[in-house]
Amino acid sequence: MTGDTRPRTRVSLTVNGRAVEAMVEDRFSLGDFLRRDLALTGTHLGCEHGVCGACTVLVDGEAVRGCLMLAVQADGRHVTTIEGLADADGNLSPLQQAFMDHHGLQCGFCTPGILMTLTAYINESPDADEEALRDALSGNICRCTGYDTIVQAALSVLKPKGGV
Amino acid sequence: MKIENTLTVPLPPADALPVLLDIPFVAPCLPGTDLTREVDARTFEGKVSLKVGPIALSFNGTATVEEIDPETLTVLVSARGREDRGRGSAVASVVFTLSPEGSGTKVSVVTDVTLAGAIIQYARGAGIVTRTAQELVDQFAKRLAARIEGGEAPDPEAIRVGSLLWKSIKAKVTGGGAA
Amino acid sequence: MLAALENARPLAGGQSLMPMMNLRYATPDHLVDLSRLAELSYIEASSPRICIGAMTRQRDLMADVDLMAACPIIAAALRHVGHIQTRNRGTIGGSLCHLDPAAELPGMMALLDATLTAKGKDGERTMAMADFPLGYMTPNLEPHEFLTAVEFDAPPKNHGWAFDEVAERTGDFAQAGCGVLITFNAEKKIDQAKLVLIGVDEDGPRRLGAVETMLTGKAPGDALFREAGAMAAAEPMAEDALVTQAYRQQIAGVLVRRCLTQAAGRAGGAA
Amino acid sequence: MVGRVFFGQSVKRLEDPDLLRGRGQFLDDIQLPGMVECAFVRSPFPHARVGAIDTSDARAVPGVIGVCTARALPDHMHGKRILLQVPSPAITNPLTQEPLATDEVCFAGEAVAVVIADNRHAAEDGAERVIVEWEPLPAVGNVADALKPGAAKTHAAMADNVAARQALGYGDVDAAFKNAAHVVRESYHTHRGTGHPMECRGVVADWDAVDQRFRIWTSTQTPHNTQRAVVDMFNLSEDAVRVITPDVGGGFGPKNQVYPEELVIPVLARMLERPVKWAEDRREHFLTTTQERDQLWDVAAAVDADGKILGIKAALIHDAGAYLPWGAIMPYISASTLPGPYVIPSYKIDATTVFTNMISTTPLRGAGRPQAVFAMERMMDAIARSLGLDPADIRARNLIPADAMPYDMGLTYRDGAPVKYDSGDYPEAQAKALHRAGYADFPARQAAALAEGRHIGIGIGNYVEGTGLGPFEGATVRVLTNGRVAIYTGAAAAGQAHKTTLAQICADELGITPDMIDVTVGDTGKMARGAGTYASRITVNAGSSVRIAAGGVAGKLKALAAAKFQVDPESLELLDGLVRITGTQGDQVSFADLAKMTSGMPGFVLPDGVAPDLEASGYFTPAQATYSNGCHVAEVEVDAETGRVKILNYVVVHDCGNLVNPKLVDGQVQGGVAHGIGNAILENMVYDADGNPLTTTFGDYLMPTAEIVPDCDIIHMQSPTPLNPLGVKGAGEGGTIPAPAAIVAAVENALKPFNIRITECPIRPQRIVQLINAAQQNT
Repeated sequence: MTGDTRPRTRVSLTVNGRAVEAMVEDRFSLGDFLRRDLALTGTHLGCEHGVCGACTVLVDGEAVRGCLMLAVQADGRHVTTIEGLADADGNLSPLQQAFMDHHGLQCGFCTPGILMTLTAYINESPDADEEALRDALSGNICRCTGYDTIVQAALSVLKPKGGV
Repeated sequence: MKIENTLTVPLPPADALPVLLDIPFVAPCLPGTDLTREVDARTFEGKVSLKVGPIALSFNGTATVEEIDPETLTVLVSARGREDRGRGSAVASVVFTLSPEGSGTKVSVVTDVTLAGAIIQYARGAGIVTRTAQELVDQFAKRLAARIEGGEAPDPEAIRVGSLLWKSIKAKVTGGGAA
Repeated sequence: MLAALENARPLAGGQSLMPMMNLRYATPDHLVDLSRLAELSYIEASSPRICIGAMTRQRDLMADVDLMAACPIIAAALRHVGHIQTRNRGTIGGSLCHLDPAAELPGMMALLDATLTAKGKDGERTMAMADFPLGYMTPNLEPHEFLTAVEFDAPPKNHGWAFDEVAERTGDFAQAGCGVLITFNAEKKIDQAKLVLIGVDEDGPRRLGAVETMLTGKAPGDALFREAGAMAAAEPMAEDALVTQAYRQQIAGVLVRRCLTQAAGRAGGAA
Repeated sequence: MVGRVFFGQSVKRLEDPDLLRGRGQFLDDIQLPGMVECAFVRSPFPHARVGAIDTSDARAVPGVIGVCTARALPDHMHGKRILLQVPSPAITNPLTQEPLATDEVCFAGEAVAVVIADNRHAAEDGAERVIVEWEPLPAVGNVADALKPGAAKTHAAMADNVAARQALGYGDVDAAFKNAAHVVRESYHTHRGTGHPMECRGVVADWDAVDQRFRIWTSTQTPHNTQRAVVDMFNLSEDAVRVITPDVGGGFGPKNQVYPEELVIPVLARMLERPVKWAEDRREHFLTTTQERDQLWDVAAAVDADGKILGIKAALIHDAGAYLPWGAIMPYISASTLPGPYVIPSYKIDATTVFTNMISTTPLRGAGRPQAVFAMERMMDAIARSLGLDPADIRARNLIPADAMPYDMGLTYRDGAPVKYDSGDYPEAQAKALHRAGYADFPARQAAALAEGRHIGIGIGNYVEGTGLGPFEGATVRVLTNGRVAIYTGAAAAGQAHKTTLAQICADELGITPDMIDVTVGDTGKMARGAGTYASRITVNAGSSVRIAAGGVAGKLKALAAAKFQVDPESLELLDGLVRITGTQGDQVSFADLAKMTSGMPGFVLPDGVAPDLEASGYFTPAQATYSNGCHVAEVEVDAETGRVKILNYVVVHDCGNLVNPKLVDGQVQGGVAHGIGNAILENMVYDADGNPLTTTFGDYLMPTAEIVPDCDIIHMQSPTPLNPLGVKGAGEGGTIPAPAAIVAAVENALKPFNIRITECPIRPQRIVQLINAAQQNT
C-alpha cells in the first residue's frame, strides 16, 4: 500500500458526556465514526439510506439518523448513543426498564435506534397519546415485535401512574 | 427497451449508407459522446456522459459496426458500455434501415437498449430512465439528420437531460393540453 | 469554494443527498457543508411578506408560531416530510434544491408563488419558484450557486387551506399530493384558488392553472369541486415501475376534490 | 418458595440487559486484530456470461489489499458448488451456487469477485473499479414465463426451467368431481417478498495457522449447516471448523441458508492469514439474500349440495429463483398444507418448481404455508359466494371436528411421517375468534358504516401448521464449579429468546431461578450436532432436549448428595442451588460443592454408577411434526377512491399447545401478524420482465411500520401435544401464515358494493383501484 490519500479531518465533540477528539475519514457517517473509531457498536446500521432508523442517535438532544450525517458535521456537538442512556451506575433509564418489563424487543437490533427516538420524543412531548407515539415511531422499522410492546412500554413511561 | 425513430436525409440511399458507416461522423450525434480511440475501421472506443438529475453518469465502452447489408440497405451497430463507477452497464444494438423517400432517404433507427445495474434497480426512477433513453435516441436522430444536412459538428458537451426534457414537457403541456 | 472545486456539491441537511451517496448513486468529490451558516437559518413570519433562510430546518418550520398563524399549510405539509429524525436535520433549501418530484416543500413554494434567492460567485440573483425546476431533480442553479432564502406573501388572513397526499405509509414519497389555498369574496364566491400537485410530474411540482381559472368567481360546492378534480385527473402524469399514470390521475383528482372541500370549509366567508 | 414453577410464566428475558444497553455483540460488532474487510463485485445482469475480469484498477485504489476471482480460488474449490441442504428425488436439477461464479451468472447480484481492503469503504471503491466483460443472456424474469414454450433459459446449459416436480394426493378425486353439486375454480398469485431482518447478513472468519482450524462467525439461524458446507467445500474434519453465531438481529428464514460469502470469507482468511470480515449492506441484502412466496395456483373444489367439500384438485407453479440451496421444500409444504383444518375426502395436486433469473427462494416465515392458506381460504370464500353461504358458515361445515383428533390427513409430510394432526379444536378456534371479533353483528356495523360512505369489511383465515420438525436438536446442561448452570445448544437464536425459554425449562428441573443459568446458543464448538432454528422447531426440540438433559443432571446431583448423606435419592430435593433432604432443615450441599467434587478434585471418589462431571446431554428426536392451528379475523376499512387499506381490528386465536412463556408467544404472534400484514398489503419485491430487481431500497419495498400494525387481540387455546414431554408446539410462524388470507378477504368484503374478486397478494392501493374501475366498467 502506497501513500494513503484518503482525506481525514480533526473533530472534537462530546459523546455520552465524554470529550472526544479524533481524526476521522471525511466520508465516514456519524454512525461509521461511532462504531469504527469509537467502538460504540450499540448504534446499528440497518439500511444506510435513512429509512430504518436503527442508527438513530441524539445530537444536541435531538434524534437524527446516524447514517445521514457526516462525522465531521458532528464537530462541536453533543452526541448521545444507546451506551449513554443508562446512568453512571449502569441503572437502566425508565424507558429501557419499560422495554424490559413489556418485552419491547426481540432480536434487539433496531432497539437502540428506537430507544433514542423515543427518549427524545418523550422528552419533547411528554403528553403524547398512542396515535402520536405511533406516528413518532414511523421512522423506525422493527421486524420482530409488531410494535405493540414497544408502544406499551413507551406509554407506560408517559403515563404518570404506569411509569417505572 | 426498444426505441424507434425515423429521420430523413437529403441524400439518396446509396450515398447515405457510407455516411452511416462513418462512426466518427455519426457518434458525436449522440449527446455527450466522445470517441477516444479507433481500434479498427469498424470498432471504436468512446465515452458517453450524461446527467440524470443529480446523478452524473459516464459510460465507457465500444461501438462496432457488426453488419452491413447493401442489399437490404441495413446496418447493424452494437455498442456496450460500463458506467465508470460500476453503477450500471448498457448494451445496445442499433439497426439502421434505409429506404428511398423522394430524392432523399428515410432512415429507420431501431435501438434496443438493455440497461442493468444500480441505475435501473430503482423503481421510482424507472420512468425517468426510460424517458432519458428515449430522449437521447430522439436527440441522436435529430442531430444526425442536422449533421448530414448541415455538415457541422454537434455540441460535444454532456447534456443535462433534465433541461432538454423541461422544454419538451412544457411544449406538451401548453400545446397538447389534457390527455 | 463551490466555484473552485471540481464536482462539488453543497450539503445542507443531507437527508436526501446522503442516502444517494451511501447507495453510491451520487458520488461528488467534494461536499461543502452549509449547515454552519447560522445566518441562513431564520424565519420572519410576522410581516405580510414571509422570509425564510434556506438553511432553516424543517423541524423549526413546523414549530414556528408566527409561520403557523400566517401560513398553516406549511406545517401540515411538513408532517408528511420524512420522519422526526430527518426533519431534525433536513432544511427547506436542501429540499428545494434536491427537487424530488414528490417533495412537499417545493410544492408549497410553488403554491405560494415564492421567490428564491441564490448566491454564487457573481453575487445574488432572485427567481420565481416557477422558474426554479429545469427538469428532473435539476434546479436552476449553477454549480457555484446555492440558495440563501425564500420569500412569499402570507396568504390573506381568512384564507382556507388544505394539504393531503396518498402514500402507503407515513413518511413515504407521495404517489400524489395536493395543496390548496382558497379565498372567498363578499358574495361568497371563490375570489382566488391556488392548487398544486406533487409527485405527479418528474420535473417538479405542478400548479393547476386551468383549474384555478375555472374555479375563480364560482360558488363552492361538491359539483364544482368534482369538476375541478376531473380536470386535474385529465392532466398527463408521470409513470414509474410501481405507479401507473392512470392511478396517479385518479388519486390526484380525488385529492383535488377533497382538499378543495376541506380548504373551503376552513376559509373565512365560505358558503 | 417450594413449588415455584417458571414454565408457563412470562418471565423477563435474559437477553435484554445487554441488548438494552447497546452491549449486544452482533456480527458487524466483531473486531479482531489485523482484520480486513470485503466488498463483492456483483453481476448487474440477471443472466450473463462472465468474460475477462480486469482487477488492475481496483488494486491501485488506496486501502485495497487484493482482489480475488473464482479462478484465483484454491484448486480444490474449482467447479465446486455449495452443498445442497435438503436433497430430494423430486429434484430434476439439483443446482446450487458456486462460491464465486466462474462462467455464468444467473441473477442480478451474483458475485464474481471480492475486493479486500483495510475498510469497507475502500473495498467498495475497489469493487467499483473491477471491470468485468459481461455478455448478457436472455433471462426469465417472471415465474409465469418460465414454462412458456420458447421461454428463455435460466441456466444456459439446461434444457428447460423445470427444477422439480412433485405430485401429492389421496382418494378418488375424479369421482368427487363427477358427483359434485358444485365445482368452483379459481387461480391465485402470491408475490415475492423477503424476511428483511433489521440486521443484514455477515461473516467473520479467522484461520488459525498453528492449529490449522477455522473460527467462523456468521449471522445465521443454522450454524451446523454452515459447518457442514464448509467441511464439504474444504475437505476438512469437523473439528477444524468451528462456526459461532453472535447475537443475530433477526432471521425469519433467509438466514437458514448457507451463502457463498460463508465460504469465500473463510478461504480469504486462510489465503491472507488474517481475519476477514464481510458485513452485507441493505442493497446487497435486497439483491442476494433469499426471498419467497411467488407461486401460481389453479384450484378447483368439488362441493356437495350442503356445501361440504368432496375433493380438491390443484396445480401449483413455484418460483425457485436461480438456484436450489434448500431443495424443493416450499412447494412440498404448500402442497401438504392446502387442505388445512378441513375435511377434504379426496385431494390431488401437482407442483412444478421452476428456475427463474432472480435470487433463489428458500423458506421465509411460513415457508410455503401462507400461499397455500391464501389459496385454500380464498377458495372457501369463493365457495361461500358461489353457494350463497356466509364465509364463516362454509368453513364451519367443513372443519375437522375436535373428536376426530388425532386426524390422519392422508398425506406424507416433509419429514416422511404421515400428516397426522395430533391435537386441537378447530371449530372452537374459529368460534372463539368470530365471537371476539363481533362477527355476528358485523353486517349491521358494515351497513351503518356504508351509510356514512365508509367501506369496512371482515375476513377469516384458518390454518394448520406443521411445526417442531425433527430430526433432532440437542442440549448439554452442566453445573459449573461456581454453582451457576450452563446450557449449550446448537440452536441459534435470532430474537426468539431461546436463552430465556430454555432457562425456564431447565430452572424447573433444577429448582433454581432462570437468572442462575447461562445459555450458549449456536456454537458448533460447544455442541457438536444440531439442525438449527427454522420450521418453528426450537421450543419443541431444544426445549425437550433441555428437559431431558436437565433431568439427567438433577439425577446426578441427587445421586451424589445421596451418597454423601447416605440417604435414598428419593428423599432429596433441589432448591435454590442446594440439594437437601426434603422438608427438613437438615443436611444440604450446594451445587457448587458437588460440581467441584466431581470436576476431578483429588481424593474424591465418585459413587458407583455416577459419571464424572455434573453434566448431561439430551437429544430430542420427535416422531413426527406437531400441528399448531389458529384462526385470524381481520377487520379493515378501505378508501375506495384511493385504495388505501387501514386495519381496524385484528383477532388471533392461536393454539400452540402449552406456553412456556406467554409473553414471548404473544410477541411471536404479534410480530408474525405484522409480517403477514406486509405480505397482505405492502411488501412486494418487484422485478422487470428481464429479472432486474426494481425495489432495492426500503423506500420502494415497504415494510410495515408502527402506524400500520394494530395491537392484535390474541387468545390462546392450549391443546398440549402428546408428542413431546413439554406438550408444546411451534409458535414462530402462525402469526404470519393466515394473515394475508384474512386481510385480503376483509378488503374484498369491504368492497362488496363493487363486486370485486381479489385473487392475489399483496393487494396494494393501486391494484384495488384498478379492480374497482374494471368492475365498474363491466356493469
